Amino acid sequence: MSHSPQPGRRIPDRLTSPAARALKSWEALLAVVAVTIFLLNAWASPYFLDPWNLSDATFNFTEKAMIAFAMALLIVSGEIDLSVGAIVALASTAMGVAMGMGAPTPVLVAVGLATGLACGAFNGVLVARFGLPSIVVTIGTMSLFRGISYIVLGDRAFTGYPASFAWFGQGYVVWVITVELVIFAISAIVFAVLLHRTSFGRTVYAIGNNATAARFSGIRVDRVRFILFLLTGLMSGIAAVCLTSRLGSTRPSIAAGFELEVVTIVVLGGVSILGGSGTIPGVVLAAFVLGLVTFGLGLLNVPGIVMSIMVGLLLIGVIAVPRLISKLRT
Amino acid sequence: MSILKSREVVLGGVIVLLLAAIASRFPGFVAPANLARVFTDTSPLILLALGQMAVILTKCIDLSVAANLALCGMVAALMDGMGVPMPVILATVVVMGAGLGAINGALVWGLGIPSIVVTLGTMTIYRGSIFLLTEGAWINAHQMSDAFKAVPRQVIGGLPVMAWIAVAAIAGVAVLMTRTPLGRAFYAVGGNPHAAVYTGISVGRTQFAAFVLAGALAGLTGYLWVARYAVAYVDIAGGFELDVVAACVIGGIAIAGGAGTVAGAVMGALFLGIIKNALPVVGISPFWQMAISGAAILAAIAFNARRQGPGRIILKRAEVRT
Amino acid sequence: MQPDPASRDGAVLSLRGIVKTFPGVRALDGVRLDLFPGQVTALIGENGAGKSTIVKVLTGIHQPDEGQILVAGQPVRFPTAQAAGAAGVTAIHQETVLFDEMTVAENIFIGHAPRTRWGLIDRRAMRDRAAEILRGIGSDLDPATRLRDLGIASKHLVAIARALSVDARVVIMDEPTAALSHKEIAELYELVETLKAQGKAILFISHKFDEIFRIADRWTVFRDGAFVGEGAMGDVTEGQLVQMMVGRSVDQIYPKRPARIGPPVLTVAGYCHPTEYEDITFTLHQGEILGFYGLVGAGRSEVMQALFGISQPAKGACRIAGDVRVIRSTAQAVQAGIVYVPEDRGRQGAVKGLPIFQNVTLPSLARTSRGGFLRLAEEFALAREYTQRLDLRAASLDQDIGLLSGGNQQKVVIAKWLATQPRIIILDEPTKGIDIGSKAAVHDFMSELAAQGLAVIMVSSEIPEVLGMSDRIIVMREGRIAGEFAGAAMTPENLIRAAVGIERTAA
Amino acid sequence: ETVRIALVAKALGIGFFEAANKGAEEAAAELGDVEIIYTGPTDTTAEGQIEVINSLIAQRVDAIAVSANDTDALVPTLKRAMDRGITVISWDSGVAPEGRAMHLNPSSAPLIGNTIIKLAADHLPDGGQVAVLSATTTSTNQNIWIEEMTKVMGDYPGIEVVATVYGDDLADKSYREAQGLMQSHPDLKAIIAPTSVGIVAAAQAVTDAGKVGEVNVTGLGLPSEMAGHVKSGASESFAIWNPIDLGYSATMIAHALATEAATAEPGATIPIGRMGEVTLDENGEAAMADPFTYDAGNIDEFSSVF
Ligand SMILES: Nc1ncnc2c1ncn2[C@@H]1O[C@H](COP(=O)(O)OP(=O)(O)OP(=O)(O)O)[C@@H](O)[C@H]1O
Ligand SMILES: Nc1ncnc2c1ncn2[C@@H]1O[C@H](COP(=O)(O)OP(=O)(O)OP(=O)(O)O)[C@@H](O)[C@H]1O
Ligand SMILES: [Mg+2]
Ligand SMILES: [Mg+2]
Repeated sequence: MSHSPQPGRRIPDRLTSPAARALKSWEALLAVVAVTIFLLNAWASPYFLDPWNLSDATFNFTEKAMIAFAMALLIVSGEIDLSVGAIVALASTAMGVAMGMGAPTPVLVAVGLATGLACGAFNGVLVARFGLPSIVVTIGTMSLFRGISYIVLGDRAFTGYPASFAWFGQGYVVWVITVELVIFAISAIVFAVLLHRTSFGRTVYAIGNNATAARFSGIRVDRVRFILFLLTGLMSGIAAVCLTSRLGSTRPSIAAGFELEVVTIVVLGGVSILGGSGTIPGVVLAAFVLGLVTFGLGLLNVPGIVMSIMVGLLLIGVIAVPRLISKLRT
Repeated sequence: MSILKSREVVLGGVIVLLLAAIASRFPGFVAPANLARVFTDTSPLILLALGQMAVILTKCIDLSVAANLALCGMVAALMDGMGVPMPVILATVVVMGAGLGAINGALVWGLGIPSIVVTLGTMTIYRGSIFLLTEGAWINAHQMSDAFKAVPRQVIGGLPVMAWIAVAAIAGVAVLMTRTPLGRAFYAVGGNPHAAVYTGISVGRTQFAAFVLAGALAGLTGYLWVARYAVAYVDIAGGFELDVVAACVIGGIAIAGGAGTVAGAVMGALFLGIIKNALPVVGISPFWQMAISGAAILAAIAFNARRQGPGRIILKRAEVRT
Repeated sequence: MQPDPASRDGAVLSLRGIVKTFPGVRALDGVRLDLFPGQVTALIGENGAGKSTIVKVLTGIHQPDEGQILVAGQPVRFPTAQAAGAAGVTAIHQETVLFDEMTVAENIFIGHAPRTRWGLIDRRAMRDRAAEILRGIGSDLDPATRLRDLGIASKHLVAIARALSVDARVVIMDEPTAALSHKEIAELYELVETLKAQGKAILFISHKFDEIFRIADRWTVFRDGAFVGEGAMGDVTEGQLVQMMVGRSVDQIYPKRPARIGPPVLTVAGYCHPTEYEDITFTLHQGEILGFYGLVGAGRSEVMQALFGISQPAKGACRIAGDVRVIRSTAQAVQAGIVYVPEDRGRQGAVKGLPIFQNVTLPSLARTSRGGFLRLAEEFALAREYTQRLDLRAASLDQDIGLLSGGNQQKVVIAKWLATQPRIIILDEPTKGIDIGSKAAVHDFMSELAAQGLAVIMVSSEIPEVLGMSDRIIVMREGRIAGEFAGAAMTPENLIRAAVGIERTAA
Repeated sequence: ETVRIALVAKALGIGFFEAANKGAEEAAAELGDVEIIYTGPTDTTAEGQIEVINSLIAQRVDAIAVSANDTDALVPTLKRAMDRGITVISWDSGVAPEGRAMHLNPSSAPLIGNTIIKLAADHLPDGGQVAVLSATTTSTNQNIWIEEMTKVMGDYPGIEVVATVYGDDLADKSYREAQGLMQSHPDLKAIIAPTSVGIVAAAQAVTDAGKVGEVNVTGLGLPSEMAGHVKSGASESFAIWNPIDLGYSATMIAHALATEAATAEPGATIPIGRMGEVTLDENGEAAMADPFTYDAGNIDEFSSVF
């Protein structure tokens, strides 16, 4: 356009380089925390630095972390899904029913994933289509989904999954690398690429920061939200396959309290609970930090509830300390 | 006004219908004595819902109320074991509950950490503290003094003291919400935090006050709970925080803050209380209970969303019609 | 610049050497300001000059980093909004800051409600006094109405009533007429006169020179957060003020260039909506700027948002370049080549929290990405191209858009839409709250777009702007088209008569 | 070398398991050179127990004796423990056979099933309605006992079980369920709660409903927790085995198996110190002793012990 009266001054792209920014980031802080805890553990327990033990320790977080990746996207977009634990229970129950009808392993897996997707779609329709607030919708579906499991199962349990089904939760790919760890790693990469390298991911950030303006920018906000709920349902379905395979049985109380642990991982990973910011590498690191803390304390036979105090303190501390410091500085 | 009023009226209607349906299968359920029992049984939920309502009004959420309740209840039981007199115990639980609420409030106010994160953390910390206090041991009925167990059960005018405390709290919170500057500040801060600053209301301090109120009510309820069920251990009222939030949601307290009434919160709690109490009575398998309350929550929010009136109207013709 | 005198004689309120910095911005750089009883002081400056910031300092919302506030010569501090209120400073802020869920009366009195003997809020006294204040400003709003049931203009009246509900010595009005209709603006001017007569000191912030010259007694100009000058209104011309504001002279404000009007690109036929508008029918041509005039609340935004797929009409059809389509979502609108620069920049335009370049590329992601994967270099290139054309002022393209001043945010929003290379661009109050320099840039750009063959719809509530920029003007009133004017029929009288209705004579 | 035996409770803090721990320590002292690691999750979930067991495997303890929260869910983890050379037994609440070397029942299930119904029937000479207040729907042993009880109902004509409800081993839920039972069955004569949490809550509910003397609460409970209710008359009598003995026996067996002093196979006999010996049946299960009944006559003697 030739006419512009002044060419306008040139605005630089960036003032701080991405590398400098990364160094000061939350992820860097988490990485330091993770390494510190790793060293502390190695120092405190002679059993810690054993590959098999470390491998066993990953079971403490792999399933929750798989869900946490999808949840991270959901929370970045300004929504939340508190029904994930219940979705796991319902998906597991559905697999149990399918097994009762003699379904082979591939069908079982398909049923688990399909149930997860269906639950995600149900949440997604209520939130995206009918515009209901996700926190209350999923508090409702959390009771509904698990309630259905209770109706189906009552005081019974499904057991006797086929031997080949055990592979997902108990199998090893090579040496100490478990199948679950591989699924965890693949989903970490997929979700990191999805959030940070695709235009879909960009729209997730835009929606999280200002959903109205995103809609006014030609983004199909409701569709993105729906997809995010679907993804969360799908990941819950995958987690259900892993957990059911690992436990070898289904009870309606399976995965109780998962939702809060998943949210804890996501928040510790630096995702703003208010939406709009956060990264997948942060979530991966947070999963490791939590896994290391619980495993390290477990080796010292610290009761679980004392660990959860530590996790609570860690959650508040890691978020509060930087704020406190910057507050004291001013 | 009319829209909001009718929301409570409709919820009241639903509760009456529910009672009628139960009565058709089991008339004894609506006998005054039994209704009084249901109300008493729902009192802890009502007390916590009143506090949670204040918190939700200010755009926050308190997931730590049940843990706060359990910790204060345990402390009350321990104090009773040491022979501390009842008035001191009562004062302590209220102050301690308020103090625990104040910790939440201070983190939200002072450091601006979102309430869901703060209370997710303090929820595990408070509950874990009970374990640290007792190493997980239970305190059972036989270890509690009779005076300690008697207070909530004492019947005055047909209702136990526990129920009267709930009635008093409903009245107190209702006056607080509608007739005091603090009560209006709860609504203002949740309705438009930005505007609240411009009107000289401190958002953080108001949220702090809401957490303190919720904490104090939780502390008091902690004592009542422990004394009524005559047992104290780490896990009491586990997961109760979600029932409390559900009661608020069913009662039409807007989760985004700024809207909702005391009547709504109380009826939301009663709705859940009636369902919980009625299921075993009418002979529906207890396994259905969870699914039913989930469906009720979904129905309630769908209903509340539908009740939102039309926004602005430009056409004169349309204005006349509505 | 003369050294700051301690406090001017007779000033009720003086500011001296006020500095306020935000991360990355020095919003106020040692400014001064004096307000005198019974006088209206106009505060003038470009977008981002720091006008609203000084209001926030005066009302206890921001604390200055340096400098003094003097009330009647005595230094004071306003740690909270309440403290400022107690010292007799009250303000109508730029954004309406009220509570939708509360009643009109509660909104007026929140924070200082009358109490009963028991210390409880006296609701009856509150209602009565609210009604009284509202009557005083010529409004018959019912104090018991819930605020969310009111239109934007009525809300603004409530904000004004709120400012008057405290016994203030200093009344600040930050662009009070931006959201008001013609009639209400006239009433506001009367109110300002009354307040003046009561001996109150008034600080009046506006970008509209006609009203500044009409009601102000004194002027103060800021530029880039610094004090430039002050004086009596009678001693200055519009040109001088503009010169001081922008640091250069701006000669032509409406640079409308003749453009070749081509074939119709958009035909809207019989759009109806149950509550918002009815029977909207018009045609838009290539290369044309079609003005939409009306009083605020006439429903123009609703119609435009229906065209953009935000909402759907109950009846009616539109034809874009020959194809009949129903636009069901904004994504479809963008695909069809229709874009919309919204009126409410903060809520609908800028995605605060995302950097400038990401705001610009948001609707063009399909173009800057490959196979769904982002390409940052392309994004920066696109963003740079369009922001430079609009003469954006920013530290870097990676800066959060939320840190920009209103006018610069608007430029980013416009850049975002231009980057999609649309066929039809709808600009809803594109220069609302924009300073005169940026305004010229926006107008210039509009004309250039039309010259290039774009079809432009411009919604505006400013008569000089619609008259100066449009080839044709449609006037809306209460959800209907009240008239269409072209050529010689485009006169202020005709527009106003159509906008307010035939039964009224022009205001 | 010290033999490290992990005693895994259903959850920490439950009086019953704390008492079992006392017994385990007693056995350790008797054996010498044994270290007891008493641990467990903080709530009664299978997932919590799995995490605990994982960390025990990592510490390479010599034996794990677990009272399971879930018969089946622990199996894969316990199998892995056995693969790594750890002796695994279950006690009190069992795991499926493939997940352990043997299971020590506190008593035999048929005996317990018979005892709990007999406790109710003894005080109902004319018969009447009784109801069961159980723990969680997934509790292995409660389910088996109730099943066994159902089998022998024919021996108690006139006694009718009108409902089975679940208090989830939560005091408040059990309390509410007990209230509900009395509401929906006004002629209820007894509540059988084969769980130490449920029996206390039910006794409290009966007391609060003013139905002491009308509704008798019985089942399995701890003397220390039930003393007050026996005295008030809310509970005529109840039964339990001695948890101290149970912990003691479990430790003795775990030690014997870990040191290969004995092998777990059907028909094998394993000595358990002062408790004598147990014999494994074809399912690899053994019963320790008969349940013991407590009433007003002997409650004071035991309420200070456990
Ligand atoms: N809260 C804030 N954080 C960071 N920067 C801010 C904040 N508020 C204002 N600024 C910056 O301070 C400068 C002055 O802004 P201010 O709102 O006072 O301008 P203004 O003169 O009122 O402009 P307008 O005419 O557009 O309303 C701008 O550069 C703006 O970006
Ligand atoms: N009562 C209200 N509640 C919520 N938003 C409102 C309300 N009134 C107006 N708005 C919004 O404020 C903005 C300005 O509204 P306005 O009164 O100008 O109506 P409008 O439809 O934009 O009419 P016009 O564009 O003809 O002035 C619009 O975006 C509108 O959606
Ligand atoms: Mg401004
Ligand atoms: Mg408009």
